[in-house]
Amino acid sequence: MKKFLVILILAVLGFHLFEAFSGLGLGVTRFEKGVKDYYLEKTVSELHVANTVTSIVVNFRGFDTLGEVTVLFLAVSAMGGILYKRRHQTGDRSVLFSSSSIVRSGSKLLFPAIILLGVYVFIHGHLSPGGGFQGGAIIATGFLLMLIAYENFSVSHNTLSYIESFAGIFFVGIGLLGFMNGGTFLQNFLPAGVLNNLFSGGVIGIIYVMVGFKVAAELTGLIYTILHEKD
Amino acid sequence: MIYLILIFFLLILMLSAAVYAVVQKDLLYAVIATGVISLVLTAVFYMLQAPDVALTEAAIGVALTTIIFLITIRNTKRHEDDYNKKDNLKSPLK
Amino acid sequence: MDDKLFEILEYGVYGASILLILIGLYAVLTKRSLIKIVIGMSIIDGGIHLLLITIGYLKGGTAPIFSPGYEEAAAQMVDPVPQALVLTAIVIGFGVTAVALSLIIRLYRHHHTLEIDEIKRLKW
Amino acid sequence: MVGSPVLLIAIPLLAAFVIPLIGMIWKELVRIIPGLVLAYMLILSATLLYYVSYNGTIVETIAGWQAPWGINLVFSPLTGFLATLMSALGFLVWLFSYRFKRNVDFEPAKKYFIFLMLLIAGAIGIVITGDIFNQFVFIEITGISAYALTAFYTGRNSAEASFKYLMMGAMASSFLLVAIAILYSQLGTLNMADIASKMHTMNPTYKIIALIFFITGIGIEAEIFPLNGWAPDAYTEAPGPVGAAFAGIVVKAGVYAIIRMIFTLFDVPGAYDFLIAIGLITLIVAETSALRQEKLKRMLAYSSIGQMGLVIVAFGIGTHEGVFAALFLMLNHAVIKPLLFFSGSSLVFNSKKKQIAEMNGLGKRMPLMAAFFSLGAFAIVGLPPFAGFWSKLSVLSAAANEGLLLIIVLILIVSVIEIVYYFRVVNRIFFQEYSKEQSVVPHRPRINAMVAMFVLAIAILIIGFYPDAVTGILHNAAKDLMNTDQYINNVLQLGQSLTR
Repeated sequence: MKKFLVILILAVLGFHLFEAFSGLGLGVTRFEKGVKDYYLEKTVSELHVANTVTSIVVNFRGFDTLGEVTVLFLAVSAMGGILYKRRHQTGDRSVLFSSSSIVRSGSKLLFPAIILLGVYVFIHGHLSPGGGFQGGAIIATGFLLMLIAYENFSVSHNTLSYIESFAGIFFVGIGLLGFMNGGTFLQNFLPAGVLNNLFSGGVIGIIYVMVGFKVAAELTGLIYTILHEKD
Repeated sequence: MIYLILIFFLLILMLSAAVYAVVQKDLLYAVIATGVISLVLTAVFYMLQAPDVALTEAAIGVALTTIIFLITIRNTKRHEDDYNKKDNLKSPLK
Repeated sequence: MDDKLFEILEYGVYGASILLILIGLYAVLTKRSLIKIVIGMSIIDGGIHLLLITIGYLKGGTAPIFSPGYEEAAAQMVDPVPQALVLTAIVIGFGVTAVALSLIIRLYRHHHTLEIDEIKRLKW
Repeated sequence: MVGSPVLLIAIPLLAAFVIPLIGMIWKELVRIIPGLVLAYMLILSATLLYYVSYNGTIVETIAGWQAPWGINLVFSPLTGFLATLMSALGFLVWLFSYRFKRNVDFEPAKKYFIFLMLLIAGAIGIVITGDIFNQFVFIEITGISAYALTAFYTGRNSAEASFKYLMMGAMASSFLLVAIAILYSQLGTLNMADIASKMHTMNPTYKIIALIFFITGIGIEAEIFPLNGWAPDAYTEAPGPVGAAFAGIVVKAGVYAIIRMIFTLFDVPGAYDFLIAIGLITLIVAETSALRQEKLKRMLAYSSIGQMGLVIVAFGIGTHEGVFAALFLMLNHAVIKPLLFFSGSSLVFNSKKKQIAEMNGLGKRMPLMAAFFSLGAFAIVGLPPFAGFWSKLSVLSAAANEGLLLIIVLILIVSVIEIVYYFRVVNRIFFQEYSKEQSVVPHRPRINAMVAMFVLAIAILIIGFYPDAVTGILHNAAKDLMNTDQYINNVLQLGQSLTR
């Protein structure tokens, strides 16, 4: 009975949603001079950042990104509090798979490559697809691989929280520097450089690297916290 | 042409994975199906010219989300209800 | 032929993302297992992300990244704004999912069950 | 100028990243720094509010991009008033809970103050931001801090309450994202003022769909009737001061978001009547539920939901008097409900079940706490010399001016219900005999908690005896909310740019 009611409600909801979106058309230009065109123009002419998504994420809507890394920071802290046990047994970690030697040596081989890929992705965030979030997440997958393969592989919790805090402080600090240089929060105060060079985009590249460190530390910490949980 | 048909195929695959994830009683398979949704989404994002989002979805949606679901299942239990206790013993996760 | 297929695709992509949202909502509203509810949540998220990316798509467009020598290509680029929003939304959604799962682990520690009916002590 | 609104967000976030580092050096700093930050936020927002009330709205751009393109923060008389209120309350909550779990080796306690600080920063962000997606991000910050604070105690019920809250919060954010998707696809912009100026070009059907998604999304934070299932549990299971923070800060931010949507963004006909309807339903359902509660905090939670319903009704009247009354109610509720939570949680501090039945005769054992609680109870039901009276009176007169007799009758009936359940508690405290079987041992709050309560009590008395102290600010704020054109002009043309 309840299921029918739910399906009925969902059908009505879906109909209205479909109504709202089906009239849009797919792949058509909807606005003559929309926000999009402004971003595409300014990212080449002022910011000198090749990847428009990066310039939006870090500069035009950089405040969102600051909020977002805070959300991740909060999520890690919240998980630490939620999974806290009074009698703290450390050392034993739940083992996902009892990994074979192939997995072990394979992970050992892949780990540096994955880290390198992650670092490459977030350093080139303003030139090619990718950036801080993607690179950080890739690095976290590398650590995840090691955590799964080796039961006694451990990451120092303090190191993670140092990296996280310093990256966060740098992010807000760069924002405040822009503010103190007579501009606004997160304003670009370094020379913009030449489009498509590694050193272009002023603070955007620096901020995205910081975001990369922060996201990598946070995601690794998140997985580490939940993996350490054992009944 | 082949491109459009590929997108159709992917969308259908995605929807069937979603339905499978919802109806499947074995949470392990349901989680894997959720991972398949993310994997297909990655491909679709790439085809819709959003490589940044595709990269993020690949790293976070496919790898990390699936893994934390798996860890949770490992730490709790595998089945939606207690009917298949026998099956529980055969779990590769245990 | 291509145009006709594209027309169908228009309904297909929007329809698929909305269906994904509805399937997820169905799971959240009717399922009794806590993990199933969280799975439903992440399905909803996927649907919304696909919806946003679809809104920004431009027929025959390219990714919003300027390669050397093509600085004038802005007119054929897809909308980067929804992509930036989805980037943010994916990370936020992951954080919320992780918190939800750790709460589930803690609930399981106390109740040894994942059934919402058996856990539900507090009144709604 | 002493600073800019962006510091209201940037400084708490910076502090949140610094605290884990500094906490390794000296543990006490983990408790002190959030307090200093909250005090700074209070001073900054109060100064800015003073500046704004003479010089007009401040529009702060982020990263140097002007309004429709970049994110901007709007510090107007309305948002400034709410930000000041929230940071003041935040500081008092910090003061009240300063010694909370201080001498226990309790891991989550170290993070309590970070969560509290970010909860308040997020709520202020919801209020002062001028961009809908940015608002979504702040709603998530507030939400995750709130889930963590709800799950603070390691008991089983707190995890359950938190999970329930998280589920509804996650649904809310999904709905918000859908609404943002609809708006972006139709109007191609995310800036609130830009949306408001383009709203007339949007198809009315889509407009209503988007508005419904928005209200469902934010209504969960604002505790509108069918969406407030999480609230009583979260208030009951969270520590006492956190309940005060939810009632005083988070809910206010949610209500603000709804009001901004309806007053500024969407010009949907009938939206005001809709507000009155949901407000009345929320009011009646919550107050009748409060009557049946046996736990003190649960009763306070339902009472808080009811008050929010009343606020929404007052906004729904839609005139200047109505908005003024609603803001007055919000102010009073933000002052009175924390006092009730603080003194109430001190009264039942040592009881296991936290039930009202255990409070017999506590008036003689803890006279000061009992006095604070009764002061709060008298004020919130609207007895004449106290703060709540003036706000209820202004709601009634605003409704009378519009000839809405039904509302007046219903509000009066509900007030009687309120009087019944609050006086039931007061009666137990003062006129019932203390019995040996009761487990409640008197608990003497620390000096910092007493100071926090004293400040709130004095505020109640000041507003009660001299309401003109605040009405000027409230009239300004109400004028600001009613004037949509001015908001759009301020944001889009930067009517008055920031001088530093």
